[in-house]
Amino acid sequence: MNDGNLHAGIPLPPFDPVGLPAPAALILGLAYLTFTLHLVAVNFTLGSVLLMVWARLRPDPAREDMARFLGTVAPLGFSYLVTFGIPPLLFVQLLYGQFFYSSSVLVGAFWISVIPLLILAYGALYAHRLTRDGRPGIQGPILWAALLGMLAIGFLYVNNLTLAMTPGRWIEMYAAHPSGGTLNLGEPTILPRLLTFLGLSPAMAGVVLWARGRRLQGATGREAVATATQSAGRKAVGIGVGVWVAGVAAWVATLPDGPRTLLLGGGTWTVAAAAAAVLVLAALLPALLASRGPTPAPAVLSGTALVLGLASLILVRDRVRMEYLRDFVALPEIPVHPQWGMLVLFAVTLVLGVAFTVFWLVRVVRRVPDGAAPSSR
Amino acid sequence: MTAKEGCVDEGTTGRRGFLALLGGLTAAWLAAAAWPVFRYLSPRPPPDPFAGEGKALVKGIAAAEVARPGQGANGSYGGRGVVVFRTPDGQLRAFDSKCTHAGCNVQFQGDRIYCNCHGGTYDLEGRNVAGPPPRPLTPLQVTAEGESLYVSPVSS
Amino acid sequence: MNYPVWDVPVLGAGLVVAIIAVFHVLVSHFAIGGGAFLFAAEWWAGRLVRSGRPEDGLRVRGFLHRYATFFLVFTTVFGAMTGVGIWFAIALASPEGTSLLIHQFVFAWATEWVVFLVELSLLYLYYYGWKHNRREDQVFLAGAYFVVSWFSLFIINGILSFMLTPGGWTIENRDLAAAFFNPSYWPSLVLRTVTMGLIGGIGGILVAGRMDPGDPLKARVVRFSAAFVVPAAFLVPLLFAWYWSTLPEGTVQMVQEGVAGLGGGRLTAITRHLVLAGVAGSAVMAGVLVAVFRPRVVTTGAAVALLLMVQMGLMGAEFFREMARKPYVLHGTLYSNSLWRRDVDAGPSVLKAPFLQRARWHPAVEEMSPEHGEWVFRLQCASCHTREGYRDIASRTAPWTPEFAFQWFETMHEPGVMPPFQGSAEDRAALAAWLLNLHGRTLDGRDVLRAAEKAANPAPPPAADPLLPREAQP
Amino acid sequence: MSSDLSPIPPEAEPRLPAPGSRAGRAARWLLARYPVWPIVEHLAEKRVPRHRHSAWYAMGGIVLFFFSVQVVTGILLMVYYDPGQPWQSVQRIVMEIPYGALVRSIHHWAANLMILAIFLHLFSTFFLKAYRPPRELTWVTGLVLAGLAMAFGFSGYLLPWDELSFFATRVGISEIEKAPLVGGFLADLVRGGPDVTVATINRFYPLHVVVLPLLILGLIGAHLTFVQVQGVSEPDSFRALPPEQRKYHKFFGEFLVAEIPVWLALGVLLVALAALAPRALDPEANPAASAPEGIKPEWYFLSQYQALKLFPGSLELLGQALLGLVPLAMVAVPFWDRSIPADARGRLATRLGIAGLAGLVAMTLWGWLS
Repeated sequence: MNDGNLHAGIPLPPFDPVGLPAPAALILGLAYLTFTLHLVAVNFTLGSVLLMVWARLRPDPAREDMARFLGTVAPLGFSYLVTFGIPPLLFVQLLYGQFFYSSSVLVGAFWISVIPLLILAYGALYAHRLTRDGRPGIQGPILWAALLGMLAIGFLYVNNLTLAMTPGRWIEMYAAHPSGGTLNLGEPTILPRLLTFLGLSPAMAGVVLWARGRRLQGATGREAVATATQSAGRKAVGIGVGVWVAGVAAWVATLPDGPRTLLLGGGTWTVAAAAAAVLVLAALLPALLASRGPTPAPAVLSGTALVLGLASLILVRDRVRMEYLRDFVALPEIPVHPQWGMLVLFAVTLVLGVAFTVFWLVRVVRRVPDGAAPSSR
Repeated sequence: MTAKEGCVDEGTTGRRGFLALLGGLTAAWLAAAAWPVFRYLSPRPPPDPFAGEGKALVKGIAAAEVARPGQGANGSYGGRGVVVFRTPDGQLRAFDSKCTHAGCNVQFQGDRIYCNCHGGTYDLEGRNVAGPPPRPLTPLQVTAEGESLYVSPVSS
Repeated sequence: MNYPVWDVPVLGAGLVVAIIAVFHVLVSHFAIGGGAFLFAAEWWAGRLVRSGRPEDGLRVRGFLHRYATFFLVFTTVFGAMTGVGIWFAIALASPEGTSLLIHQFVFAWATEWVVFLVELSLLYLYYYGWKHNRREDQVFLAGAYFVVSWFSLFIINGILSFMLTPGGWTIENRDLAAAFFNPSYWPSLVLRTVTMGLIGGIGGILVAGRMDPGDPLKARVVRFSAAFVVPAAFLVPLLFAWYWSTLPEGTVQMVQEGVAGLGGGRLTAITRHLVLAGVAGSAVMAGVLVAVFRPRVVTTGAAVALLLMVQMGLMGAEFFREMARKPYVLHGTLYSNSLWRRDVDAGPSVLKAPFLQRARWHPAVEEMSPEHGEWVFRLQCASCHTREGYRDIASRTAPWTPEFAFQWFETMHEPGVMPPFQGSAEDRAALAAWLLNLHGRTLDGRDVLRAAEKAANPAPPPAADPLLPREAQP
Repeated sequence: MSSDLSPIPPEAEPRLPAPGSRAGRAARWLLARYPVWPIVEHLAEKRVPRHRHSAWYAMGGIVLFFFSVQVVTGILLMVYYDPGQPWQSVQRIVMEIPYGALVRSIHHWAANLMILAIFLHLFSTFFLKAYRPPRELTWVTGLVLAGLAMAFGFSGYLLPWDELSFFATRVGISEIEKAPLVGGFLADLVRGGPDVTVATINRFYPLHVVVLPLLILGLIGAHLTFVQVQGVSEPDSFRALPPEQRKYHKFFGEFLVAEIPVWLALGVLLVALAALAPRALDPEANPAASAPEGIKPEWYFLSQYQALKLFPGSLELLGQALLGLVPLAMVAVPFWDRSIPADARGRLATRLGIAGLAGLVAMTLWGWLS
């Protein structure tokens, strides 16, 4: 099954001789969890940048406060989105390396440019933060650099990973561009797919703003800012959800028959897809109904719905990927040489590390006064 | 720097010591970095004249020149000097002609081997019998093959 | 063999990896050594306060905050991103090798990821908590950051050193412990650790360079930073000797021959990079000495020069480590061009089989046409050689004749710096034709075969000994 | 007993190391024999202005650093180079002598970086207008030094006697040959015959290792003495500042010390370049063989080479004449643009300089790409 020669004309490499260090299902699970966290961070950071751009359009004290807050947390969001991006990429190379490495080389010249783009976007976010008091003049361009950089990276990812799922295109592409100076533009699902991943970003940043706005109500003398922040956050949630739902619909529509029937055929996966939509839409309810109040509860509720919705969509996406690749690989048939010891070591480190970090996070945050943006001075 | 400096300071001695330490370490590192230059300049060992078939052709002396007793001549082998002669009793002998005193090339003078630089004198066995030379000459095994002579190290 | 080769013009995929990696090595070592520096400086500031000099303590912390800001941006933006960059680049340059490393070490990497996650969070808690945290918390956070980040080295070092000295590991036994704690693991771990201290100190001098010459604190900070260089100055030579003793003898031989001779300047690259590391080391020492001797004149320019010396020294050392693996990407198992050693051991049946049938990543080409040759070059040579760029093939083949080239592919692996040629006589002929056409010829494989047959004795004329690149060619 | 020892000047006493210390005794011993205190004082006074463009003051020192590298590596190469069998001896250097390839590559790279540094030094001096009175002679000696450096490059390029160097030299000398009347004679004089042969090496070698070094050392001495006597020039923007805002580095002890790490870094850079891009030795020169493809002069001759291409056939003489005017014009600048602060002429000179620099870069790139 993992012998490339089975597929005449498709130079699919064989599976790695070392085999899998743990059952595929387990690895798939880890990939799934970390990828969900990754996407949450992506959406939050991208959303923050979008909202900062919006806040610059017609600046007023409230918007400047929002931009200042988002500008402080965006670099942190970015560094976590990268960090949480690592394990899913690691695990996908473990399971689907035959496909991923091949497609990466085919678009190599563009794929490697993800790195300079990362540095550009991340550096821009820090530059934006460190120059905001000194040189406000260059803030706009810097912000746009960050935004375009992030969008370009998202596009390149979707481009490469859709190519990984369509080995039929490989050989012609390589023969024409052995230096990887080409992209998988013939793929109709790319833009819709990008929307399913990024559409929620205004909403993700929105709920955070909204929660902050509600916290601010406590702080005296900042009621105006608090109100503006809350309504901005709630609007952003609405917009995000709208864009996302449209994106998912377009994605399902552009899928090839196999995967599409899987999602529309009325089976388990139809339910899962529907559940994703319902959860995300549910995030609107608190945003529409919640009354003013100092507790961040409704925002938290809305945010949870968003995360769960996104999570279920990723589950669906994983299944769709298997459908794409059903002729080429069946994960359960890959030889497994388990490294239980290492797995335990990993799990223990994870638990201890997270516990330690959270302990100190709480300890530090407790000292930060309400409503103050975390700052370095 | 010490006095006007508003900061705590282990005092000049501490700094001097630190400077000395750093200086020493730096010197060591720079010396190490000069190693390639040393290797570049250090000469290759000269080739062994007997390399190959274990004997070296004598240049500048034909067998005929030392055919009769009492005849002798200076020549060279593998870039070094050699003195070849035939003793009164007709034996063909050869010595590395470098005098053991100051490195002039010695000369065969019938009954003795003589060095014109400082009058070092050797007998026909190559033993240093008079004058400054501290050691005997280096003897060589000489063989005639047709018109040409060959020398090889004396097997001892 | 199973994956497409990323054919990068002029640079070559390997140099793309190197360009990212060389920079990453500096920053990642700084990310750990700087942690030690932060901790030590926090402790220093605390000691000043306790010893009744609170104002000095505050000024040290003022410097420390400048250091921390530089440290945070530099290490998270450039360090972390270039780290991901290496991963991207090696996956493009050697998919097969990357895949093997990941399948063998995935949980080591996952664990390192946890370590990195914690390290990152601690840094943010330290930096963003600057205003509100208690000082003793700051000291602890800095110390914890250093310890945790050092463990990321502890892990990645296992994988790095494994590629050069796999020790008891084989593709069959998959022995993780043997692979991780391989022969060169401990020496390179300690070697890198002391180097980190050095780089952390250089960072201190760099930040001090921005202080006003009049500021009396400047001299103190420069000397405090310079102290971080001392351990490395003492230990690096000893540790390198230890590391050296663990290297494969093929490598040792390559370095010794590289002192002169073999290639007269091209195959000696590995030795030259070793020299570079040494020269850079002594230059750094001299520079630091100057800084300590006249701390007030340490300008940003001078400090940056110091940093560049370190960068170039690291470049020499890392190039050395990479070249030490020649011709393997994973020593003894996988060649740099993704040829598996076991396929070589399998003998002619595999090695001399028609190449393009084994390597499926090519369009249909006419047998022995120049295109055939170009695809052989791309799939077999292009992972290390460019046409006319870094390690270019054009100049190396300038004096070649058809029969000689055809013959040479048989023996190119014997000096031990290149993998054996894969493929049939037709493949060799096609490649030879394509190479010679780079020099204005118009041959195809058949011409080469004919020439080879005509040459009664195909032994290479000394006039064009392939082991001597063109420097040496008469 | 009487003695001709000169007394230590009183103003010197406080500035000298303590009389007890070893340094103190040495200093007094020397001063008693060589009463140079005024000079010492003058040098100690020497200072370098601190402003946006201060970095350019380092260029001169950098050129000097590269030059000293050339002296050292040059001597090392002479140990094994043999003008009698040039190519073979260079091959021996890169093939047999330990680290020979390294030494040769460093000599090659330092030569190129030195010329580059000279260009930077020259243009920064020009745009900072440091050539204006009283520094005309510093400028002129600088120009001559630049010319000598080029001569070093040209004469040294032939010595390995490989294909490239042979044809490059042939082409280079043929330019001389085109000069009217004396051209042919001069060319033969330089070549030691009607064509480039080993006889040419026997002329270039002493030129490269004896004649030019003597000349350049003398001129460097003069150039530096001028700078030391007159001090570093200050750009108009700096002079315009009120005195309290004009900040200075001491030249010795501060500026120079701060430059040491830069030299060290450049030294390491040379080794790095030698490691990454060693100088290749091409096949031995064969006067009968066809010139190798894409042969070009060294980059620092490219602009002239390309410029001459613009004057085909009979016009070539004109081109040479025009090119010949360039150095003359450069020599003339300080005698024409004299006023401080800069007046109309000064601004014009700057514009011409920018044009010249642009032309130089453009021509070089064009020549390099074509």
